[in-house]
Amino acid sequence: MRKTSTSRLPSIMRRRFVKGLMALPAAILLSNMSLSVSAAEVNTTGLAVTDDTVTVGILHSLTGTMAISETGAQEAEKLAIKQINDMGGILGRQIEIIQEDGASDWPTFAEKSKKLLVKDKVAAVFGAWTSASRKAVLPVFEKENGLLYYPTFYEGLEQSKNVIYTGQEATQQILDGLNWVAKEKEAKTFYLIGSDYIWPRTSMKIARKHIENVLGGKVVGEEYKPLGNTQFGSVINKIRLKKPDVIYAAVVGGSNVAWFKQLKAAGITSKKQTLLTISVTEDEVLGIGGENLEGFYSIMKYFQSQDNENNKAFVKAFKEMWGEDSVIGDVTQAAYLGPWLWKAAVERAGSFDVDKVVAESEKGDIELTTAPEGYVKLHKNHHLWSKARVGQWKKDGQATVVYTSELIEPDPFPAGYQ
Amino acid sequence: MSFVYEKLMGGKKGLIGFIILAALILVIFPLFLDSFRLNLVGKYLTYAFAAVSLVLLWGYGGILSLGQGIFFGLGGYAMAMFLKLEASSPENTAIQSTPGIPDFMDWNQITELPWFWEPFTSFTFTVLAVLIIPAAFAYLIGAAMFKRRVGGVYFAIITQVIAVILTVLIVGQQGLTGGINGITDLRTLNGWDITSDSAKNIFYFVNCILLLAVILASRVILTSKFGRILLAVRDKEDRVRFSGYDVANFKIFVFCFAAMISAIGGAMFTLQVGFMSPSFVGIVPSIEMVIFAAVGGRMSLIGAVYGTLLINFGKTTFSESFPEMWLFLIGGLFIAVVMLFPNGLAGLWDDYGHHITHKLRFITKGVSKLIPQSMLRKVEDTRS
Amino acid sequence: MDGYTSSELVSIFAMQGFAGISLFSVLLLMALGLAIIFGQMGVINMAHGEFMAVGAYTTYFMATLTETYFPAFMPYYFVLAIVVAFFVSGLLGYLAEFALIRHLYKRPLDTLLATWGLSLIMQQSFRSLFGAREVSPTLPEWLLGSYQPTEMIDIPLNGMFVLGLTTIVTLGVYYLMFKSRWGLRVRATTQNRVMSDAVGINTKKVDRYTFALGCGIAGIAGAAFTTIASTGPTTGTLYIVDTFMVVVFGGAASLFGTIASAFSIAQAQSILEFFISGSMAKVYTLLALVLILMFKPEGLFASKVRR
Amino acid sequence: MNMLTNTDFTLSIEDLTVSFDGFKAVDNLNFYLDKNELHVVIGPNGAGKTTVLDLICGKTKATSGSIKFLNHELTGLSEHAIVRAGVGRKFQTPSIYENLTVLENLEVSYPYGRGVFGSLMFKRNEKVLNKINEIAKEIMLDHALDTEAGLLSHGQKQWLEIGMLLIQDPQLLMLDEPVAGMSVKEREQTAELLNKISQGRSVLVIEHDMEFVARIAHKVTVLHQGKILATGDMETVQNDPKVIEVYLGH
Repeated sequence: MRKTSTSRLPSIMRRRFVKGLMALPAAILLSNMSLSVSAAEVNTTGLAVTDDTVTVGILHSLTGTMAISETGAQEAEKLAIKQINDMGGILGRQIEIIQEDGASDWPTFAEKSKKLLVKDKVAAVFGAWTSASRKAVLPVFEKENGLLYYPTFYEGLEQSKNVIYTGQEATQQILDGLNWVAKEKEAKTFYLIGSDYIWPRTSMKIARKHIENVLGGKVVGEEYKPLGNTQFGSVINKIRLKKPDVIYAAVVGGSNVAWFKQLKAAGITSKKQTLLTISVTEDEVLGIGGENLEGFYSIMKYFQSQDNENNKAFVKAFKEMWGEDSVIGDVTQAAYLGPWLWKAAVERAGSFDVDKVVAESEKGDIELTTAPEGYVKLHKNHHLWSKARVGQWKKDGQATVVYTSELIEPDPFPAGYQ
Repeated sequence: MSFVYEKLMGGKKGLIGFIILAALILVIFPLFLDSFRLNLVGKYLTYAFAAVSLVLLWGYGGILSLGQGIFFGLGGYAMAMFLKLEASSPENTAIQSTPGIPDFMDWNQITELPWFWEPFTSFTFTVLAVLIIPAAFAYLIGAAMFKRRVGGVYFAIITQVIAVILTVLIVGQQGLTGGINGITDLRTLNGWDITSDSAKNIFYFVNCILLLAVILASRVILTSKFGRILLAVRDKEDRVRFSGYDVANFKIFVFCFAAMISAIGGAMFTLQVGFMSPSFVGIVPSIEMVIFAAVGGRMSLIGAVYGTLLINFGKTTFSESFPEMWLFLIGGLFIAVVMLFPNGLAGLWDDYGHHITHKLRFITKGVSKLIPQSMLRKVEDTRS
Repeated sequence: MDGYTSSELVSIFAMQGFAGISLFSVLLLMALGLAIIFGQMGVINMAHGEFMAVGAYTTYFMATLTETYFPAFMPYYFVLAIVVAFFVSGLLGYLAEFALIRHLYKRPLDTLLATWGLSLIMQQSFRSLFGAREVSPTLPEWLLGSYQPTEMIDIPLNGMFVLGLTTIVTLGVYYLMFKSRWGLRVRATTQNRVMSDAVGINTKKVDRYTFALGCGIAGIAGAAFTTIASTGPTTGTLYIVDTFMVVVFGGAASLFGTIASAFSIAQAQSILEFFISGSMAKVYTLLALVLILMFKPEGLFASKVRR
Repeated sequence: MNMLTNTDFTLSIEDLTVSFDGFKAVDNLNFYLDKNELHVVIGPNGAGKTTVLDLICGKTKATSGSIKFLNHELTGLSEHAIVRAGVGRKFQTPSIYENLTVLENLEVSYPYGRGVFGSLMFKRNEKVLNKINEIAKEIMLDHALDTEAGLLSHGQKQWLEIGMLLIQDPQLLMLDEPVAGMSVKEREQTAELLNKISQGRSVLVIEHDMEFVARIAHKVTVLHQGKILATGDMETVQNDPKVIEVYLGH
């Protein structure tokens, strides 16, 4: 299905940014890009490529519980595709989008990804968000030899020929942030809390090993709450009893809001307590409310407030397309990279064939100098070299970047952390 | 012969309905659908097992279970455990810290295969487990509830809570169960590649035949004295009790049987889709199964299959074209079925169907005379 | 628990006690509306969670409105929002009763299915109106933070507010259902519809207002809930099972039962959570409830009735 | 007190009490029923008549006391076990399966194939059909075997329910207001039916209609506030001053 706008704000507010949509800059056609290569040459495997179009799929949840998180990602993907099209497309072809709704339901993700690959023959798919949805579509992509650009920071322990991971794997995100807090806040004791599923558990496992083996600190508590849980009273009391230097949190979804509201209500604020989270981006802040987060820290690779030219242009374009009120979080930015990385690989391969595109990607030297987060490079192992950043939240829902690491090599199977 | 005719087929009307269904799923779908759509239909038909089980349980027995997902899930998980162990051979998992165990266990620092996984290395055990574990679990629940005369609304709510408990347990114990991701990446069955198109086609037909067999078995039960007692229990439980029947035993039996049917569906799901996840165990899928049965007609075994197909086709089509409309539509449909057509599709068929069959017979006769065979084949080509 | 001073332990004990009470007031507030609808009317309202969400969204809407047009009114809007939430949810409940429920009083299991359909429609309406993202109203300052009676004890203000609100609503329901003339009519109608008709009670009107009242209280619960968690289109489904458990466990028709049941479930869960992980605490609590219900199917406080 | 433990009474109820939240619906009741006796229990509303039947057939559990049927203790047995022991009970409002035919109603009540697997294997053979026909004739419904029970008249429904009990050939038959809602003619036919079926078994009837009681009763017991007020033949009871007081005083 094709969708031009998403309804994520009350309709009273929506009217305002329809105007923005109209004012989109006219298409800038770079004629030198339109090489006249016939479809048969750039596509030997029967993908949906014509002489002037190429079709890709976008597969995110538009409905269900995950729609909240996945909205930004699919908006960013559409923005990138629009910008690429305005520049003349890829190999002279305009990108057309078929969007499917994963409906926050893993089997539906599998079904829809199969439809995109088998029926629509899309050249690439940008999508999936949760680990579970990625795990569900992975066998389909491997079986049908598709190509998936997956935007979320995730637990690692995976490397598929058919997936390019544009978010950070766990060690990239976690280790530098922990080093920073140990050094900067002289933290020795940590309390780990997360939602109960694979990503928080794996992240906590890595964090614990790093804290105990590298930093010489101590984990004084580790706790997992069911997804959707909204009662944190008892955990907060446990934390109070253990008095950790740092609360290290990976709570997701609706629970996240409850967790921070209740922390604040229990009088645990940044004045008394250091809190470092790996699950809060600007998107989440919108629901949690800046006042409940003020002074706490997030580790991400991207923050909307990052001060560089790439990012300023990106934020401006995003707001023009999706409204002045929209916010951009880490995953949204990572999703934005997907189409660009694909474009780079396809142009170097001179073909849309998945095998050729993957082969180019695996050379390990595709770089994006225009990424909003700064410079990124695609590693042989299908992940991105990227920096880790620590941001401190302000009341207005934006973060101040207080620390930026060096470029970190992605390592989905980290030795010593398994 | 008359036994077969009356008991299995339910007389002339039942026979016709059964033959139409069999022809539809065994002949027409495979002829007219490409392998992607056929595999989708195969997936839907696994839900039909649960819908058929609800016809027995709810339509005839008056026992509304909002926990058929429990049994669908148990059957599916049993099969998934077997397939996962096969997929986790030491060679395939050499990259792990402990090779030879499923990947999610390795991620959760489990270094040894848990005891309850051990027997699932045997295919025979797995097939038995698919049938017996859900039935035994249903027996436990049923014995505890029906002997204490928990029924109606309370039973519905308690089964729902059990579904929640099981979901939280599966999600929470991810080292043992694969957590919210479920058990994924299942590839072979006794060395046979189940992801290939030929395997999927074979599973499709196995699935159809099992479904038809389940419908026949259910008919045998419903046409026996057991079936009449079941109806009697639904309408006047006290009277049955005062006719000297231990009502609880009848309810337990039908609950166990329904659990077993649902579990077959779950196992077939795992085989055809290649994974199993807790999202089939919880409240939402369980209630959806009730929708399937209700739309098909809660008193019609065959209607349940049509209800399942209709809703799922609708869901797929609508979510491709108007995802926003889908929930409005399904919600509205649900209300309409309850308020206006309590007997669902089967009821509509009974009211208006005879005219249609009559006309249809006339038309097909005419059409087959008019159109040469080659043209029929052409129609088929353009479809795929 | 060595290594902790006794005053630390005392304050943790106090705060843990309050955590339990706070959970209790939340559960009770959620369950009160359902206790009326399910307990008194016998209607299984699966859309109860969505009526709560209506209350929460109303509060969010009021907050946005106030913030934009009357910023000076921010400290006070919340109280008004609760009242509006009550009437909006109540009005929707009134309409739902008129359109759906009244046709199904004789088929309780079918009310379950029809209201499930209703809940799907309501969820999609939320999504169309407010978007898929979870929202949170900006709360007035006086609801944020904690009250510190001693150096070490923090009592959450929002928890105290919900507790107070729950007390008021519970007393209101008690008065309305058991002390007022109207409550008498409700109880008469639920016990013997035909007879009530015969003695001149307008049973249709009673049904409609009772259902509306239950939904209205759900709306209040939803409004109160915004102080604790966020609101999304599917928020309602998160709470529906817990809510039903409270009502069923308490013995459907008994207000005192509902209170006792909310209290025991809340305390059990909150204490268990202190000692074991969250997921398993939930499993054990629910399992215990199911087991107890098997031995006492009519719930904790159902009165023996001569049938 | 246990003097009468072994008797030749069909039913002996001793010291039976049941209380609902402190309210004693049946209070220390002693009651005996002879073989082949047709005994009618009368009493004002709320006297506890139906509760006594509920207690005998196991629907309500006694607080204390004993109920013996042919010297077997019934308290503590489940309903179906009591039925299988030979006690049949008709409810106040006709309780039949309205969606089944008369034949199926009788067949479901036929006392074989009562277990789960028995019922799955049950065959509708000659013997079963003969018995059904016999009973149907007795209850005057032999012309309506294939009629759906819901379509019967009120009186016929009452008879059908009696037939469903008769097919089990119980030693004790308990009927709760068998002629309520019947026409005069149906009452006469029912009285005849009761007289016929009381041969060879004991029958316990609850009834309000005094005229009807007078026609059928061998013995009458008056129940008031859970206690026995008087027992004896119709005439004795009618002239009992306590009974007159209860009936007229209200």
